[in-house]
Amino acid sequence: MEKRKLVTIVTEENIEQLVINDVKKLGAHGYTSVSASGEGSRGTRKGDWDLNKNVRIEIVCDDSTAHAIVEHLMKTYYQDYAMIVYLADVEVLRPQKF
Amino acid sequence: MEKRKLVTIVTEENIEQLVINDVKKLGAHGYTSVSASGEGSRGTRKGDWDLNKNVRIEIVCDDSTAHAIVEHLMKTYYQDYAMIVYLADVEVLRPQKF
Amino acid sequence: MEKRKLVTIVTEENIEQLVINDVKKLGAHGYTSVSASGEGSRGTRKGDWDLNKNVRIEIVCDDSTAHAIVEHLMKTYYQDYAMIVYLADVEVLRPQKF
Amino acid sequence: MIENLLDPVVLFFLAGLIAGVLKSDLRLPESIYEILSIYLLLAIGLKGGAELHESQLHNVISPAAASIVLGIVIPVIAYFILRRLGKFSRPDSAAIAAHYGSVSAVTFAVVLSFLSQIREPYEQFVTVLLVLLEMPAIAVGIFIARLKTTSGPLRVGTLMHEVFLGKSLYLLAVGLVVGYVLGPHGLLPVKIAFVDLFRGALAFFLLEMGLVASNRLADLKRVGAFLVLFGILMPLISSVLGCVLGVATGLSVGGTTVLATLAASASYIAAPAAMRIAVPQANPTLYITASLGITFPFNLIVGIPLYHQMAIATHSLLG
Amino acid sequence: MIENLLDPVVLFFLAGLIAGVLKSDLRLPESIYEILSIYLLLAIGLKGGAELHESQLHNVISPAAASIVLGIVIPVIAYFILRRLGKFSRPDSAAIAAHYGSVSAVTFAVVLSFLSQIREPYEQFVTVLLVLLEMPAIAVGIFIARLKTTSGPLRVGTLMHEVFLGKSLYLLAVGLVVGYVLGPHGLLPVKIAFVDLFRGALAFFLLEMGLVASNRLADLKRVGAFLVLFGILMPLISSVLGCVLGVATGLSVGGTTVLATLAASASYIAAPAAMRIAVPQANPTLYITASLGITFPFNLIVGIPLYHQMAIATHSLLG
Amino acid sequence: MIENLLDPVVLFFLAGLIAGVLKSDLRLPESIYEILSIYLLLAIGLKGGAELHESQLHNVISPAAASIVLGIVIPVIAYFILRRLGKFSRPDSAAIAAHYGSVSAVTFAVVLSFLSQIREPYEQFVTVLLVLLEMPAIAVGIFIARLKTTSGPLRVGTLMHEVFLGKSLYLLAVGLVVGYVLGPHGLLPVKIAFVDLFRGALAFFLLEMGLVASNRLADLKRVGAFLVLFGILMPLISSVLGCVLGVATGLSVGGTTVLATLAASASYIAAPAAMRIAVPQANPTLYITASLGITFPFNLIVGIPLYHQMAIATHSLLG
Ligand SMILES: Nc1ncnc2c1ncn2[C@@H]1O[C@H](COP(=O)(O)O)[C@@H](O)[C@H]1O
Ligand SMILES: Nc1ncnc2c1ncn2[C@@H]1O[C@H](COP(=O)(O)O)[C@@H](O)[C@H]1O
Ligand SMILES: Nc1ncnc2c1ncn2[C@@H]1O[C@H](COP(=O)(O)O)[C@@H](O)[C@H]1O
Ligand code: NA
Ligand code: NA
Ligand code: NA
Repeated sequence: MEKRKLVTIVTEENIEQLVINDVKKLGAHGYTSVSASGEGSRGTRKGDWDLNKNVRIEIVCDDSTAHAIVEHLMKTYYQDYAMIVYLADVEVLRPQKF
Repeated sequence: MEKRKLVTIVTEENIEQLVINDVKKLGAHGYTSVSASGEGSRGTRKGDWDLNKNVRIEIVCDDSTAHAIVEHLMKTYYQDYAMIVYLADVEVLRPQKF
Repeated sequence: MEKRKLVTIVTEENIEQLVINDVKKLGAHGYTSVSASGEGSRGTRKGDWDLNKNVRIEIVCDDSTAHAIVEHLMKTYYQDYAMIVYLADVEVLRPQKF
Repeated sequence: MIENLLDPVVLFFLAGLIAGVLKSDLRLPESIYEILSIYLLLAIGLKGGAELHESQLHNVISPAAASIVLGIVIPVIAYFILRRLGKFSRPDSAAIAAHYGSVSAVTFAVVLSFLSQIREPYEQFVTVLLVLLEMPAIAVGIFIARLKTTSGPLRVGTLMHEVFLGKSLYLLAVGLVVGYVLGPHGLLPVKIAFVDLFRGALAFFLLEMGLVASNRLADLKRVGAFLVLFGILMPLISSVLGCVLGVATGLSVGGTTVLATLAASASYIAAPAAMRIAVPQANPTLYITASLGITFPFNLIVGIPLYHQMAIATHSLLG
Repeated sequence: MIENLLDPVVLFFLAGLIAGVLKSDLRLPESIYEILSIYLLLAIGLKGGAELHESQLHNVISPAAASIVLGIVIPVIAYFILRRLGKFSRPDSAAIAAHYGSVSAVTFAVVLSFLSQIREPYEQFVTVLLVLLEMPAIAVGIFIARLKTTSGPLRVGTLMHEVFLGKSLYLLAVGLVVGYVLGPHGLLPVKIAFVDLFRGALAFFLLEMGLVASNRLADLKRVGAFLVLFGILMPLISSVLGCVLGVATGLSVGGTTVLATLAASASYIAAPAAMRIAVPQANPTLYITASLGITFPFNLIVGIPLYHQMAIATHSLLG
Repeated sequence: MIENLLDPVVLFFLAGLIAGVLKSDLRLPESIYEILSIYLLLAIGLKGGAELHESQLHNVISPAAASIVLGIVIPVIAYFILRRLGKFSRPDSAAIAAHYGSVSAVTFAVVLSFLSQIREPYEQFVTVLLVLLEMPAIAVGIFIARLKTTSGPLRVGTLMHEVFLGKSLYLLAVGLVVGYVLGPHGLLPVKIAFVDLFRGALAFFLLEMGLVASNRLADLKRVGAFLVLFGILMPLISSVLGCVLGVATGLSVGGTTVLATLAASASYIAAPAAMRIAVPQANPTLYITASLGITFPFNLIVGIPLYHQMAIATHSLLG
């Protein structure tokens, strides 16, 4: 099995589409997204109304794409939006997919 | 803490039960599943109608079970169904559980 | 990028608030939670009624906090509640956040 | 019993039960279960409050007292049966007992639907009895469970919330107050939504409950024959007490049927939520299977018409 | 066609379709889609069952037979068109064919709404035809698909569940039985919820269906011109068969319109679920885009009033 | 104000607010919030459209013009108060201002419910004013915010979607058009679902809104005393303008009350969604707490009856 990076993004659901478009532009071949709630430096986001929802987006990609995504998100969204991003190592079969 | 493998499967919700049955047969002691949406080689799956939903299934198990699961899923479902599988290393307490 | 620990907890939704309070007391700066279903030693939890729901809670934190959380949860909830906990290594930017 | 089975509400429950047993892929989204149970609790409260608005409250006092007695006596009886005969652990016995002392609002709604179906009148304040019966048994159960066991500090705060501010009691109370304040006239603007629509929503909810109950059946073996038997006999015992106290406190045949049904019904919202927090050592599979898998279907299908007959009999005996 | 477009139900569908095309951020939560489709299937069944309660069943026999014939003939015709002219693979052809032989309950609901709108009476047993038409085509499709291909053991168990216990057939059947057992009078308690509210809920659901259908349009290029054409011509062919058999089996103009619409409609619940399991090699994008993206809107907007005209014509010719 | 508090709709809001403050475990699933808000917007539009169908449109012109003026003037006033007196940053001031210039459809629904409760007639075209008021303030807010700041390219596309195709405006428009095209008669088939059921659904929604609002209260300290004060005084200022322009443009007491309430209400669907995208530097906690946590409850409980009194007074002065 080959090594890839797993990029996990937790952010505001209202910018989900913007983030996904950016991620695809940066070379990701896919993503998986799940609706979430949570708490962080920007307070509690319990999803009880429209702007208060989180989404958890996961991207399996190669190392360089992963770092490109992290850097882009940092400079584009971190300052103004609730967001965290972290990376992990994963193994995949069919590496060409990612 | 002891090392285990985390198998993550993202696939079509309509085959969730089939996949789970197979996974249990292969020796997993449990699983956690979350409904998801996403995009990949088989197009966008936004969950806006029955066959268009994804599910994200997570299994903590030992190394051999993990590889058995990956191989089985590859040959049984990859060709016909929207599916990705990836492995990661995790640490657990109470290893006997997994 | 700096290394952090990712603590993943899957447990009964009815104790979500208790667990989150404990986790925050132990020094976590945030969490992300997603509703889930699953199966384990305490049977199938399909979320078809109030007490039968699972929640998947994720915490990015430093090593010591991570282990403090795991130990605390083990001794406080493992015996009486459906729960699993596992750790993984992740990389983050803005480490001060976590 | 035939009248009962010809209530759409009961037929929908059977349809759900069968779908579950036949493993149909029929699933109702979680949220519908929550929404409908919230709606039903509110609607039950509103209807009750509006009726209360028009009834002489002094008549409610002795039946109310009787309800509280039931709420304390039933769990005690249940506890000793489970502990002595059933050989269940103290926490398990106490937790299960709490469920049988408390009540099921949906069973309450079905008995009212049954009575209106067969045109049997009942006192307008019965919803007050429902509210009064929910609480005490839960307190009793927790008390017994914690008598000797020491399972860390009781999270009293959390617990009080679970009980008093638990959604079931809170919504019933809100409905009751709003209904009482506004009265039937003031409620007109929301009548269609909360009154006329009620039985349809109840039927839909029971389709879901049938599915849920059927999933519990899988655990029947796990919980053992004794508990299965208990799930059928305990309601019968409770309903006898309910009948006697109902007649003794001057309730009509209809009102007595309601009190007997309340006594016989087992909680599946408030009690489980409270027990899981207050008596964590108790195995939830036991109380849920008994309450939701056995007693709930039994009351809906067999119990309610039976309790009605019992109420008639008790009246001709003692009345 | 104007009467049709003046049906709120159709206008809501257009509103959803436009919202999707204009990429409005309008989204309905998944659960509402599931809840409404469950509600609609139940309500359709209940209404049909209650009407059945009052109709002479011997009249249903020949139209019923005709329906089953349609359910077998249509998928066979569709298969050969797709395989021979469309050059689609065997599994793809068979899977798509199954969808066009089966039916769409919502399209059925819209044609009834249309007929009542224009005060055209129809036989009270039409819902039976809906139920009879759902199944056979799916079996035919699977049979054809598996004739030569060998895609591992057919999970017959799973499959039978998908079909017979699939939610759409199960809910229609439950409604039909409950409605038949209780009759119009017995259903009174749930009439507001399941009858009076029906068209509003249908309108709301069609808003959502408009959104769903619009999302399918994105795949039109992918599926190719032939399939787009097929999605419009196949319903016309089927509706002709429906009209002829309707008149031949003594259905009124209204009843004939219903049978023609059923024949023309393509399944988007039962068939996809069954095909995905039974014919995994078939590309779901093809059958979903055709059924949901092309045929469904076509029938709602253009088809139904057209089939009504055809029914009138056929009657004056053969009737 | 008592009549107002005796509206079930308002009582349900209080019940939700209290549940939240007491930290009851009452939660409504997300989806119900979305479904109900979609339903309410559609229903408001439909009702308005059907009424429009029957009203002389020339009367609407001057009140319509007045609404647009309000939609531009109010945010400008609000902006200067926040920026000069409140010392808020330009983006924060502009974003908050946009919310107060725009409107809350639910507050609009409650004022109509209040007026019908007290039998105060109002012009049939008021829903047009609601639609006209939603937009302009949002444009003004964005314009001000971006005057000097340079926060990267304004995603105009995204933004225009957010605003014009944002669900609130889109659904109101759809309802309005469908209602206008079909008229009261054409809407009969969906009347029960969208008209008769409306106030019940509104009550249920306000239970949820009470919970949501109560969660915002936690942030009151964070936003500071000035904003809290602003959340109460700004609606009063706006309502005065609304009253004056209402009377000046020949609206009845009822119509004037509606315009005043619209002016006083703050958006919590369209504006937040648009601001979050167009003015990301603005802190959402500020505008949400003000709009949802302060102004919304204030208008529901105190504002509406007050604005009615003001409308009467203004009429006797200027009328
Ligand atoms: N330490 C953490 N662990 C897990 N999730 C977090 C953590 N911090 C923040 N989050 C998630 O990221 C979202 C945005 O974070 P923030 O920008 O810090 O408010 C929060 O609402 C949480 O869902
Ligand atoms: N690179 C990726 N990263 C994360 N999730 C993915 C990725 N590719 C595919 N997926 C998920 O797996 C599902 C099936 O993938 P596919 O079979 O490629 O269509 C998609 O709908 C996504 O939810
Ligand atoms: N081996 C496993 N892999 C993934 N999730 C698990 C596993 N075992 C248990 N779980 C999850 O943890 C919950 C509680 O586990 P348990 O206490 O073993 O019943 C289950 O309902 C599952 O959601
Ligand atoms: Na009881
Ligand atoms: Na067909
Ligand atoms: Na305003």
